[in-house]
Amino acid sequence: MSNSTTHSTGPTDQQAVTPEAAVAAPVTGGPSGLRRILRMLVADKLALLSALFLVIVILCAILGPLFLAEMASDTNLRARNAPPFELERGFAYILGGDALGRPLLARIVMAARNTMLIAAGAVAGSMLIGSTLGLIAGYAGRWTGEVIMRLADVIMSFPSLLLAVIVLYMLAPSIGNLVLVLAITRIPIYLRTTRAEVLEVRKRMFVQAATVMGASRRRIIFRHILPVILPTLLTIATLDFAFVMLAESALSFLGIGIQAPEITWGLMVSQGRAYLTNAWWLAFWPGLAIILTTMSLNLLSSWMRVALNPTQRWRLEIGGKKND
Amino acid sequence: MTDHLLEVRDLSVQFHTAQGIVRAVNGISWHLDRGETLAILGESGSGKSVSASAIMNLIDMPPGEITSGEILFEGRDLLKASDEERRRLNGKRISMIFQDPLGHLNPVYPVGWQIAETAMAHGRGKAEAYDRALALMERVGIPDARASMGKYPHQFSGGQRQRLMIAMALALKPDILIADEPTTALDVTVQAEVLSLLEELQEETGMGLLLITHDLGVVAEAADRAVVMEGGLVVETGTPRELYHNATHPYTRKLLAAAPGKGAMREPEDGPEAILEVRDLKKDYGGFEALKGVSFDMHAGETLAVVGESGSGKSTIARLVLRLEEASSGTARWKGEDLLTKSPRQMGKLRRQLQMVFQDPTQSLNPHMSVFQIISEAWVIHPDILPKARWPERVAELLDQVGLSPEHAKRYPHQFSGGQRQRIAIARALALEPDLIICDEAVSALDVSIQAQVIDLLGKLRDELGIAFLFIAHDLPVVRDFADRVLVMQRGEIVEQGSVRQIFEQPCAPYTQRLLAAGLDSDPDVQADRRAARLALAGN
Amino acid sequence: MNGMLGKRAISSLVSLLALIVLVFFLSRLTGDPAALYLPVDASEAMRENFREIHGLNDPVIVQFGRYLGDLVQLDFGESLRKARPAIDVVLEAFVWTLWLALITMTLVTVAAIIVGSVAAFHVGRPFDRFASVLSLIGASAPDFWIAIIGIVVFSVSFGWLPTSGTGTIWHWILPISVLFVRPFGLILQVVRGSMITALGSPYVKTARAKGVKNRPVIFVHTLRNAMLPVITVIGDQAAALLNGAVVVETIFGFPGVGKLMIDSILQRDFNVILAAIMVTAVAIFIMNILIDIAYALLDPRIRT
Amino acid sequence: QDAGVTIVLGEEPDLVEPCMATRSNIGRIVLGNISETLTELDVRGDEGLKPRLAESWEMVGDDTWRFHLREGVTFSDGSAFDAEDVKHSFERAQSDQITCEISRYYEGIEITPEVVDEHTIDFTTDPAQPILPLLMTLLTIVPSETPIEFTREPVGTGPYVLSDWAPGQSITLERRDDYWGEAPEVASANYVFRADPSVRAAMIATGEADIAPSISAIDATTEMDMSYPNSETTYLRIDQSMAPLDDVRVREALNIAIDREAFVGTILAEGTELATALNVPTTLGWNPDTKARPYDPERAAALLEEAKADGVPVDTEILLVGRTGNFPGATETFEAIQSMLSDVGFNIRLQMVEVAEHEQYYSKPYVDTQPVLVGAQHDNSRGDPVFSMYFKYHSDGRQSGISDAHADELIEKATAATGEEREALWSELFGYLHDEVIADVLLFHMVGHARVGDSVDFTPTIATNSQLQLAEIGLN
Ligand SMILES: Nc1ncnc2c1ncn2[C@@H]1O[C@H](COP(=O)(O)OP(=O)(O)OP(=O)(O)O)[C@@H](O)[C@H]1O
Ligand SMILES: Nc1ncnc2c1ncn2[C@@H]1O[C@H](COP(=O)(O)OP(=O)(O)OP(=O)(O)O)[C@@H](O)[C@H]1O
Ligand SMILES: [Mg+2]
Ligand SMILES: [Mg+2]
Repeated sequence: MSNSTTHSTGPTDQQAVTPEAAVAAPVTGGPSGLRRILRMLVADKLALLSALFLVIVILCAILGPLFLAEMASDTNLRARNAPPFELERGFAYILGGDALGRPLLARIVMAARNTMLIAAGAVAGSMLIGSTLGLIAGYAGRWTGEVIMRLADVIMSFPSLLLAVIVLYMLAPSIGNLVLVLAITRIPIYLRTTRAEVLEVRKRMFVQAATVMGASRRRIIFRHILPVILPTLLTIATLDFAFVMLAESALSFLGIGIQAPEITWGLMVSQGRAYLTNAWWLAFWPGLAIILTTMSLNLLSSWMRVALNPTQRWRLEIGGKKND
Repeated sequence: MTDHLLEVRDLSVQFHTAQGIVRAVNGISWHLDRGETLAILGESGSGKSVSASAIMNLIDMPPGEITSGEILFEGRDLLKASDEERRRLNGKRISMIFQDPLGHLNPVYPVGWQIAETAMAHGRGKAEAYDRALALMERVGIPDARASMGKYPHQFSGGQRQRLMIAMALALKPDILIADEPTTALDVTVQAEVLSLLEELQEETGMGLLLITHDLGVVAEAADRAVVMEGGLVVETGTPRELYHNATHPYTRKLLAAAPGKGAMREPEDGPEAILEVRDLKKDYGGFEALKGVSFDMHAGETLAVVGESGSGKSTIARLVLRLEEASSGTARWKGEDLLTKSPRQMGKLRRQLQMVFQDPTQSLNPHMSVFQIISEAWVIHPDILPKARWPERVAELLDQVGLSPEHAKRYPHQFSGGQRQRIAIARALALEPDLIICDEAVSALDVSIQAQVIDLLGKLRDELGIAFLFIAHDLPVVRDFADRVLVMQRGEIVEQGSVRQIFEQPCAPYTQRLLAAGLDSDPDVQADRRAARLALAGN
Repeated sequence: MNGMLGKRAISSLVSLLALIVLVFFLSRLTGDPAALYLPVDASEAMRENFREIHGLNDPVIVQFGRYLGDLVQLDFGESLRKARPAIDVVLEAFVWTLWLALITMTLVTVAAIIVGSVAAFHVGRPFDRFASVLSLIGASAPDFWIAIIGIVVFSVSFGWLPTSGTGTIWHWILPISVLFVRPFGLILQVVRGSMITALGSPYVKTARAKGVKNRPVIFVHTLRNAMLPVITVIGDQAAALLNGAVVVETIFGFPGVGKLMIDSILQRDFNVILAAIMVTAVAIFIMNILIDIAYALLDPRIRT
Repeated sequence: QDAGVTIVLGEEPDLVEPCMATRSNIGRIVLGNISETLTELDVRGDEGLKPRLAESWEMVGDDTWRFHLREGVTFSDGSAFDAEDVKHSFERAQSDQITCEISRYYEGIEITPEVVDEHTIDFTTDPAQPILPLLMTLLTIVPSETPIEFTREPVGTGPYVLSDWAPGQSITLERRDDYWGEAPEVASANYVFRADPSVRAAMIATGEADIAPSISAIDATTEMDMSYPNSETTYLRIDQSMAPLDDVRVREALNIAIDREAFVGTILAEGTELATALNVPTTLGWNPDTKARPYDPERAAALLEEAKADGVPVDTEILLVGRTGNFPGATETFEAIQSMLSDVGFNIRLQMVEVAEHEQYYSKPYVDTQPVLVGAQHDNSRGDPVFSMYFKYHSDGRQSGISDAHADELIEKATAATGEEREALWSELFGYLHDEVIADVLLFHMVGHARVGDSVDFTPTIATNSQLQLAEIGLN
């Protein structure tokens, strides 16, 4: 309350002249564009931290392989399963060494690229295809909708592992093919979520209003329906990030996914599995990287959900003033 | 002093927005006594609904903030009471009828349950609550009340929803009823019934009624005292009679002067051929015939008013013609082509010529879009209308024309008052420069001064650009001022149609006669006489 | 409604057929089961004999015709490896999976909805933050971590629960707890998000104006409006469980369909793969029909 | 009841079919418990081949072996054991209506069983089969009534009978009262299946199970844990038909570029031995004169240089194929090998694959687009190299990387020989392959780890990989 001007000033001259403007006239000017987004980000400390973390991850993904490739693949059996937090082997070993004595920190940084490529590729791919199909199924005619939904049923009951075996057996295990497999298996969730929401949202009055204005289907779908559904899709997508990374790990474990000497966090987790009870750090750090990434994405998507929603945005805009 | 039932002292409310702080209410004070009706009149957006919400503890805080004041209920300051205490008062001791019924009814529950819930929330048995709900629905004139209890909000007409809200608020016979524009969507006959229902309740229980309205006739008919608000301030108080005859504040005077129904009636010119010919239009909702074969013509540049009973199918006509729903049978020829058989693609091309202002403005505005985006969407869809560089200018112009200010362009729909939203919807329809605008209760939420301004604007557009209006309204004085011809509807049928003069001066159908007789006059004296006569009639 | 169900059943049958065709032909592109079934030092003659016995030498299309022919007589073929009718093997396992899925999803649904709704109501407050972060950790942690840590802590250290296996009710606790974590996190997040939006709706104000208590405002008025995406995600997670909870089954020695499916796929035991897919597909189809019915029940506006 | 043990295995057998007992998960349950064989290889002492259902055997004629069967033996279904049963068991295993795995050991030999009398049976072979009694350690005997299809209710002469099989959950064996031999101490055995080695270990720790025959070396840290040679040999099979692997210097370089000692006690368990042959030292003819080549990266690099100077394309990319989960630490092992080989100048690409794909590289026809090293394991605990040599080193062997006339000849001769001659021939072959041909990159003889609970007394042996006789378990 501290910063509000006192109420006792009563009506000003201006208000008397143009009463309408008086109520509406902003007392302070609002910033716009990027500044405003940043300010909203700063208003949510957790989201800010998340964003910073993700920036670091992305930097690792871009730069890691350039600088650390050597270090991350140099075996050194003397540092085998070196415990974490010991600095005598150098900073790279701060998180410990793996079963071949390679510094875990370097490997995690190194693995960020593959991991992000796979996870982002699979999640973005499935979300894009899934929600597009869902929009079509929800908005198009009965027949198209029915066909798409049954297709979703088929994908949903097609075991992802079988798909992986088929694709990776016939097309060799590469990152691209892995992304393909993971993306296909995740399509139904986006498809079904989108369609269900479209069925409801398309009945809303503002959609009808847009129809009356002559808006094309595409416009109605993307401008009016999608923004309502997007937050939910984003929530699912961010959690799917974790799912995809772990699914990839499971495939590696079964011998069908990405395999050494390539590295991903998932692969590191699956390799560390055998050592869980003796050298926990082998699986722990890459697992933690997965958790932190997912969590950051999710907190950021929570933030976005608020920032994108005009009726919620005040939570961020008045930020520090009053929070609950 | 403290024996006022409800007293508001020096109440101020403000909202934080991206553009800064909006002061919605600036230190208002008034009081309400037992059995009394206090009308709050005022400009659209002057803080009437916000102050009512403050009483009900319904302002979202933040972004809202009550910066000063007291709300004394039976001497206790509600602002200091705990949430639980206030919850216990809400619905039972203090009730509210919301301005925008569609949004305020829960879309996924049957209305019967929603009405009964008020009683159940305060510890009444289920059977009792449902009985009461049924009785109330009958009282507010919902047809086939028993069956309607199981229906959902979207299956009712605008006016019916409003009556459902009223029933919900009355369920527990509260001590205070806050009615925010309770009759905006009601035709005058139903409006009269509702007002007399409220009056009966007042007599029976001593209920204090806070009546927020812009309808001077309603004030004249029902209010004991009135408060006039402007720009978040109370500018004048007094009895309706005092205000009507000796208003001192310039705004009050402006308001009274703007009361409709006094101008000259328009004479329809014969000549231009029909642009819209509706023939034998029917609509069937699972056995219920909402439209039973409606036929009429519209000419270019003409205003055809549709008046009639609430629930008689007025909005349905609009929805069918615009293909928001499919007609059961019939034709609607637009410039010779049947709209009802067009493919969505063909229809898309025609849409630019036919626009609509929806009855529920709130729901028809996309909550994710700013006002600027909402209005300029027309030009995004039809890029040939206006080059992008001119959009800001034109948005500002349109906002100005409907009585809003250009700064509003940055705000989002939920940050506006009911009347303001309605004006945004009007501005959006105008942005397209269509040939026909269907206005479904398009000015019903506006105070008379703004209403006059908007009607003026529409009239000018009609005269200059030859835009035709299908003007669905229940407000007879406005219809009288604005329309060329009038259709009168009842129970899905057109009972009478003719020129304004003919309808207003020589009504033939009994329903039309009743409708006209139930009309309210903004002069409290005139209204008092009519009322006396009516009571005398009832007494016999 | 009956008409709709009928139509849906037929179109689901078509999907099932498509699924069978797809799986049948695609899976046969993934290598020769004889090579996997027989030891590496088995001779070509033995392999040939194996293929002959199991009809793998015929053209694939002939094999498919024979399979369909048997299928209409409800004969799902024999498991290559187990020398038993494939459907018996699958049904045995599926019962376990079904129970596991049912119990887990019931618990998850109830818990996620309650916690998610309450978190949405207190958005930004400590409860919300706590619930979110905790559930997110759960949802993104590798499930074998949770499983192994569970065993180490509750079985080995405290000796409260059996490490693994089946038999008593205690044997179910660890597997269910491990399965619980991920869907709980996911559904909780979806509930929370959806509820935050719904709680801002005007009808919530109406309810409060009526004096409805917080609990029914959340769980009656708002929740139902927020349920559409939630139900979809519940369905997705349930489908994942019906397809088998591989890690849990592997670690806890739970005889469900997930491990069976993996083993059959890795060993190219085609008949078991097909039977397992059909059984789970039918379950998933039925579930999806129920979900679509639930949509209509929840939201009257979708009904038409 | 009280004398029951619970044994936790890594996977549930698909079948409990006696004629499939060479599969280790079946063998551990069936061999010596439900079903018995005519002869048995002593793995605890050094008695060599011991009688079991056959009391004695001898050669009658050049190509005929005669077995004298034990009398008074009954099957668990009550029927008496006689020569007809042996004949039927053999024919059943050979039948082309089912795919019995043990039949592969009789491949390429014409064997005709002939019942002499109730307790005597002759096996006539073409060509002569000097190790037929050894082969008889594999033939599980079933009653003559057993149909020629896979059974789920195995009947045998062993001390135990299968009493319950809850698919996916457990298999229970119950001690028989009418067993011909000494009654074992353990009254019943309950087999349960857990795929995760650490769970198996935990189950012993919590007392839920008594014996876990194979746990991970990483978990083998307590007093309950015992290591045993598990008869598996890890090696890299070289396909010598492709350059540069056709050059012996390159093959030698491969062998000395790997610091095998560095693996032992780190990635691989303590007790792992460096291999100089595909077979373990206890095998007949194993050659003590072959010595593991010492780690010498400089020399390896020099050899490569030398070969390069002679125009050998040593820079060609060589594909190293490993199988995930082949043994604990497989991936790490292959990664380390790759890195060691790269260090001396090889151009190695590592690819880890699953079983089905591995099989494509492992067996003929080989990939011919690129030189390939296939990492694999071979297991032969049967005491005679014949079970290995033809497949792995004969020109026609399905997994042979070499095509060498001398090796072919030695293999053929040794297979037909008996006694010391046989031993000498094998020995020569081992030496020839290792020292001259440098047929493959031999790595390790592996060890397995078992965890045994306090309540039982059991010591694992080299045979524990393929069988687990309950009679050898004592109770504390
Ligand atoms: N959430 C909000 N954020 C910002 N401004 C708001 C918000 N809610 C209302 N306002 C502003 O407060 C003022 C008062 O609104 P209120 O709804 O009380 O008007 P009203 O008098 O009821 O008008 P009407 O007759 O049109 O309904 C308006 O100018 C409106 O724009
Ligand atoms: N979706 C629906 N399902 C069933 N009945 C409906 C539906 N929509 C409208 N109705 C019914 O059709 C009738 C006509 O509705 P309509 O909205 O056209 O009334 P109206 O004339 O616009 O009334 P008002 O002035 O109250 O808005 C009403 O009785 C209403 O109950
Ligand atoms: Mg208002
Ligand atoms: Mg209407």
